[in-house]
Amino acid sequence: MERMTEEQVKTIANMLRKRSLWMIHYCTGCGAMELPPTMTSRYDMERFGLAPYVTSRQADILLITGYLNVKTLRRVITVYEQMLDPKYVIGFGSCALNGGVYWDSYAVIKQLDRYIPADLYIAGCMPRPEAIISAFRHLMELIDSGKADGYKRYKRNLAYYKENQRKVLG
Amino acid sequence: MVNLANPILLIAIPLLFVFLIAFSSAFSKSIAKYLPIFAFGLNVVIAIMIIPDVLKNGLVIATTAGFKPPIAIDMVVDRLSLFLAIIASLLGFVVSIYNVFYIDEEPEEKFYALFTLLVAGVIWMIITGDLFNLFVAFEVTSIAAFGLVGFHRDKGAVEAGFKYLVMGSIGGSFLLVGVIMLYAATGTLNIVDIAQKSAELTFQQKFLAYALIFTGLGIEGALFPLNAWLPDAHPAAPSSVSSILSGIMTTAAIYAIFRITNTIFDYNQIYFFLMFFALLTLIFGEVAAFFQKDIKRMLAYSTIGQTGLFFFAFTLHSTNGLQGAFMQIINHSLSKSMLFLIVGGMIMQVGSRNIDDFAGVGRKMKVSAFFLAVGMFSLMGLPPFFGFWSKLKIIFAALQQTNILMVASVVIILLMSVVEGAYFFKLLQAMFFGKPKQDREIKEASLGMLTAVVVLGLILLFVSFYPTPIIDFTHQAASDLMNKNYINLALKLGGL
Amino acid sequence: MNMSLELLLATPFIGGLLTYIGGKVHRWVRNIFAVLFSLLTLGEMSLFYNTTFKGDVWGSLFGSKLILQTNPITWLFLLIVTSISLLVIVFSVDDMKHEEDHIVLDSYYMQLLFVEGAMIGIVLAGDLITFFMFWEIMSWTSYFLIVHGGKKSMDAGYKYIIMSIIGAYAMFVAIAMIYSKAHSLVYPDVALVLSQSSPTFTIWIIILLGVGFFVKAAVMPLHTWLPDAHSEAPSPVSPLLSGVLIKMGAYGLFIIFYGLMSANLAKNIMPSIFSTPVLLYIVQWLAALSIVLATFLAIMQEDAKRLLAYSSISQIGYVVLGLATGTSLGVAGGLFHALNHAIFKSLLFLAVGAVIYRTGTRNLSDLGGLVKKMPFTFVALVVGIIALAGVPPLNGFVSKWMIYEALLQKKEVFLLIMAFVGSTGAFLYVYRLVHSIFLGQLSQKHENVKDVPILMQIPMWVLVIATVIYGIFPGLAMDVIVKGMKMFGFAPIAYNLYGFPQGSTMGALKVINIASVLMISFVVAWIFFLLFSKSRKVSQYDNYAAGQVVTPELKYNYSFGFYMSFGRVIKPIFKISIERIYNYWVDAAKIFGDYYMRRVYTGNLETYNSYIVIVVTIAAAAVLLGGKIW
Amino acid sequence: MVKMILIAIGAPLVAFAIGLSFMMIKRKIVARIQRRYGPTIIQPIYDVLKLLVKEDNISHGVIFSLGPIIAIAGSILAVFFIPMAGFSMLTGSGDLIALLYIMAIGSLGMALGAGDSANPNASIGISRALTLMFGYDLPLVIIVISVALQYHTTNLSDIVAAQANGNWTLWTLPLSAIVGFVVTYGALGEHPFDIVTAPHEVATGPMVEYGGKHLGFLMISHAFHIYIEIALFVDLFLGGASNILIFYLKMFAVFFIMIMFDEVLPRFKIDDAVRFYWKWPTVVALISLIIVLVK
Repeated sequence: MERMTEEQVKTIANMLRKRSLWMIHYCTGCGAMELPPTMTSRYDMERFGLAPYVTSRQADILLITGYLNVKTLRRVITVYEQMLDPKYVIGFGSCALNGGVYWDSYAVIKQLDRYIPADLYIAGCMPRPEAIISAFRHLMELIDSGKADGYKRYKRNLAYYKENQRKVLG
Repeated sequence: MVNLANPILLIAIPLLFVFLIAFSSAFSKSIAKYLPIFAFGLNVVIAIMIIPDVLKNGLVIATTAGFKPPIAIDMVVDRLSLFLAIIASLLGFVVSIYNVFYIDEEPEEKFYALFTLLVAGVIWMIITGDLFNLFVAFEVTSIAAFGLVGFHRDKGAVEAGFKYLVMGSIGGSFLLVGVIMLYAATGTLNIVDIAQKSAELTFQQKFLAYALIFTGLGIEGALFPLNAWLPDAHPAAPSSVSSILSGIMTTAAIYAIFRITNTIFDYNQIYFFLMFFALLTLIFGEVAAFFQKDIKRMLAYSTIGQTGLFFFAFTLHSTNGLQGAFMQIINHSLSKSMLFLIVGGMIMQVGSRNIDDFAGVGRKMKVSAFFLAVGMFSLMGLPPFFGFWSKLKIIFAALQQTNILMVASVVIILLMSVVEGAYFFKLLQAMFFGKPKQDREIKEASLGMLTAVVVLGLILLFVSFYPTPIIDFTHQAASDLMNKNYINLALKLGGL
Repeated sequence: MNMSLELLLATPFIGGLLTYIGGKVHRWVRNIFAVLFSLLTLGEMSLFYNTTFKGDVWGSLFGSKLILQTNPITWLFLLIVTSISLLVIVFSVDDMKHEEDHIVLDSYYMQLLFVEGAMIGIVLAGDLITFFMFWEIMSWTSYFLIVHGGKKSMDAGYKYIIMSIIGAYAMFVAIAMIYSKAHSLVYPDVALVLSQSSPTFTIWIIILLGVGFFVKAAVMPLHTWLPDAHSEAPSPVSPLLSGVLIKMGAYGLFIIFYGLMSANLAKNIMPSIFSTPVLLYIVQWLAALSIVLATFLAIMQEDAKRLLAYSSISQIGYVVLGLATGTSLGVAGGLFHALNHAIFKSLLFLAVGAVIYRTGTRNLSDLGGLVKKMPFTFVALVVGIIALAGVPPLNGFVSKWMIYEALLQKKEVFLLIMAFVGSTGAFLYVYRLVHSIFLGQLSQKHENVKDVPILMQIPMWVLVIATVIYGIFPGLAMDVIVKGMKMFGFAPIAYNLYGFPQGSTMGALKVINIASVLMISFVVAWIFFLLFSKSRKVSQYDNYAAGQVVTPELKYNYSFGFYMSFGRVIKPIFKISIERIYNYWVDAAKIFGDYYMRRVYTGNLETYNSYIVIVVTIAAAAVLLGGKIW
Repeated sequence: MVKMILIAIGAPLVAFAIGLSFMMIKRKIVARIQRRYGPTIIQPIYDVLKLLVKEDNISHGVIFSLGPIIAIAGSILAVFFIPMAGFSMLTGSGDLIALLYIMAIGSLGMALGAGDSANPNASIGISRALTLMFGYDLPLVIIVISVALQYHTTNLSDIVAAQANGNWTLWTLPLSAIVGFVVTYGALGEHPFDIVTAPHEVATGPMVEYGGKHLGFLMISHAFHIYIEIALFVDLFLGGASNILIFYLKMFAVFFIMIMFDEVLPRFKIDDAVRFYWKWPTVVALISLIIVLVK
């Protein structure tokens, strides 16, 4: 068998990755309410190889469904750092996007990608299952084209992220 | 050339020294200290010199005052009495050495005189050939022992001495009455002679006398339930005296029972009856010892138990049983005297007789503790110590007929051995591995005391690892007693 | 080979004394003496490898000859005794260093050698007196070894010695009963007597002897001394106790079942169940109960050595179960398991001892994560537990397999089920052991722990190698066992170096195939594993905790009550505790005894005098009235 | 010789293929039972390969990494000891009893690795796994003994051979077969005995720290595991098979029925699981055993 180039390997790998996306969802907000219908028979996201998994080591996607505050940010970062490359982050709902209805709270993190690199946001309060599935499809495309490189960005700009994290967490 | 190998000297020398001690103390107290050593040293030498004669003839008879038996006071030494006499002399000798370093309380000279008298009386009891002499020796021993038990003159000692005095006197009286009854019936006091004539007596005549003699000797010999004085007297007495009381005095009384029973009242039913005494003594002795907190009291009860054991072996009424009994007597005399001597030294250091205070002593007094362990192991009958051989012999003898009674007795004996192991190991454990309680400086016992202990310990170890001569000897002694060689030989050698 | 058995027997005793004296010179003289003499004993012993029979008369007592003898079975046990003793002594050199009182250490080595000598004496004994004598010596010398272990060990040792004495005296009665019939206690004479006596007598003898061996082998319900004694003893002594000392009980059982009581005899004097004489069948059941109940107890332990101690009860159950089957395969399995258990249990105790040496605790929930700090000890322990759990290809599996097959052949299915259950239960407790000590979170106070010194590692290495070798080449041990069993009248079993060929009712076993296929598939899997991107090592604090940050202060470890939920299942069984029953009766006897002793020895002179009066009165009355005393 | 090598390479591959196919089918069937469309049929292959090609892998230590490897090695070893469609392979080197313990090797390796992850969830998971194993082992050994007694041999090939011509153990010992079926649930950790990996309680238990290629290996070993358990059941009770297709069909039948029950059952608490196994399956297995004994 001829040697495959690195490029080819990457292509195959990305193809595999996009077909098997395991997510760990970080749910504090109400946004997670829309996940169960997405998973169950009505929308059945397993069709796309998407499955909820439990621990940070097993998952590929970190789904942040809801507002983040100072206290929970530390956990999110821990989970994110424990995940294995390649890993993707999806900000889910407007709370993750910009603080949502808690936009003026002193304790809520308004901008997720200052602390961990988000590959994708799903807008809406809260997003419908259709929107969720559409987002996943989009992520798959990004993966396929190699554009979902949040984890690389995190490594590259580690100092930046750490600095921001330190500011908030102290 | 005076024949020194004369049994009479065994008594005469100590008795002489009793007076010498009393006399010498008028000039110098330090002489009195050392005189018993000489007395019993001589005794040991003489006893050893008698050995060839006894081995050759089986029996040595010495008469006094030019009379002929049965009128004369005669000393009869066969193998059994010989080895008891040797042990008694030896213990006397060793303990005398110990005393020199142990006794530091006035009135010393009286102590030495009484002590010498005690051992002399014991030897007298052992080698005497007629019943009245037996009574006299019994009384001599008792009187000396009463005094010695109360030697410390504190409340406990006096109380113990008084108890002993009362019970011992009762015992003496019973013994005397028994002897008189026999004399009245047969007209003679010589054991061999009585044995010859006893066939003519009626049953009642014989056994009433026997019951009384047995009771009298049983009190001294620590048979249950006549032994109640013992647990008080042994702890109260100075340890060296306890050593003699426990090691040989009770044994001497038991010896007298052996001798009289076997020679004069040799009926099977008696042995059956005596077996219950033996087993009861064993049970009560060992079980009571288990509950003691006072180390000497524990040893005293253990003496009762051991007495029960060899008395049981005697009541088996077989050569093997007797051999076991004799071996156990040797074992017990050596071990128990040694234990009392060691414990005496330890009490001097610890300043208490409570077992709990002995924790950790074994690490400080290494030599003492080592021999203590040896002695206890031997008493428990753990191999390779001598007690193992004797216990083996006793059990083998007991189970010669595997009937249910014997099996039951053996089970009792072994159960009591377990109890014995329980309390000895409890003590040993505390002594070697326990944490010392007080800050009191504990040193090894003084060299002199240690010498006494080591001599006994080495003898014990020697016979443990080389038991064959003792086994052969005791076998011979046992078959002598079984076959009534005492009577036969005495008749042949003109003991009558 | 003109090696004398007396010399073999005397070597450890002389060595013990010289070691003690050597200790007065310098501690290294003592250590070297101890090692040298145990090595010498091992060397002398190995000379008898090819001896099929040799007997020496070394004395006589009470008309019975005292005999020392050897045959392949005794050689097997000699191997266990001498090799484990040697390793234990080597291990002790460093492990016991902390003891400052040099006299204690001197006597410790002396007692180790004495115990070894006593056990050699037991094995070599050709008559019951010699046997019993060394049996007792073994009891009390090992008692002193046990109580070296500190305050708690004193109670344990006390319990041990008392139960040992009770067991020994039960034997004593039997020996005396035999002596009364035969006047000789040499094994062939005893066998003759047993075969000629009435069945009742023979059965009593077997029972009484058996009780003594049961106590030492710690078969339920006479096991209560073992968990305390084995766990409280010093670390190097525990392997000697668990690995070797309880095997003496097994050896004794072998001797009475097959040396003193021939197979036909047992069948003739008692009915058979599943073609097993009923007495042996009861023994099998007791052994099987030991297996199961001790396994349950071991699962619930929180103390590493206690766990191993209960496991010893369970494993000795297999040995006894195998020995009592009466078939060649079962007995061979029992004997082989005795050897194997000696090897792997010593290994386990040494490994745990090494952990205790470094960390000072044997409480399982205080330990954890030591695999990174003590990798070698970990390997040793893992090898040990795999062998213990009876997983191929290590040695425990082969012997257990033989026992299973033997039971299956005899259709003793209920026993077989219990044996299986005990083995599966072993998975639970061995995993608990390795997990709580070596896996899981490393506690902060053990950050600086190192692996043990080389002198403590060597014994473990040796045992690891032995475990593997006897596992893959069971034929090595079977050579000796089959040769020895032939002398006891067993039909030979078919075996080869690697295992057993297929028999008519038994399956085949070829451990080397299992081992090699496992090895190959392991290598294949590993190479496959290496093909993919390398792993990055992360610290134990970088761990999934649902986002919580794990810090060293946080004890993020599951160790205490590891099988608590299982405990709820088996709780009803433990409402009955054998030990509590014993304690109840002992206490009752104590109260009873104390009460009555106080009533008898009142200290009151009047009472005492009344005793005298009573005795005289009764005696006199008996004489005067009855005319007969009794 | 060539044949031997072919078998040596082929048998694990076939076993893996069968196991993997069951994993695929299972997800589809489960989806259909739940009235979902379900993933593509080859989804498990995607999953495994994705895990294997993860760029980053973490390890908590050597033992942690060895765990999945030993799990696979042990599984491959066990494959050789189970007659597969007429091939006896290594059944002459170890019989049914040995097989029971060989099957444990992989699990114990896995347990060691999981324990090294220093995560209490893993420890709890293993504690439960071993407890469950203890639970189902009792009925399992009873039925194994029954079968061994029934055919007077412990050699699996012989047992398979004795069931030729449709004389299956299922017909002769139906009670044992039922118990064997129930035991298989526990051995595979299927509902209602999936408390070991219960994701909602102990975060997949032993696998909590495993990700990337480690997890991929564990999934591979699970495929083997499915094959081993079902194949053993087929060999013991359904007469094995002389050809791979029939063998596969028999296994599929067993597996299909298993899934049917599996997906509609809730989960036992671990002590209840043990109690369950020690109650009815044990009693039924004992009855069956006594029937064999009396016969």
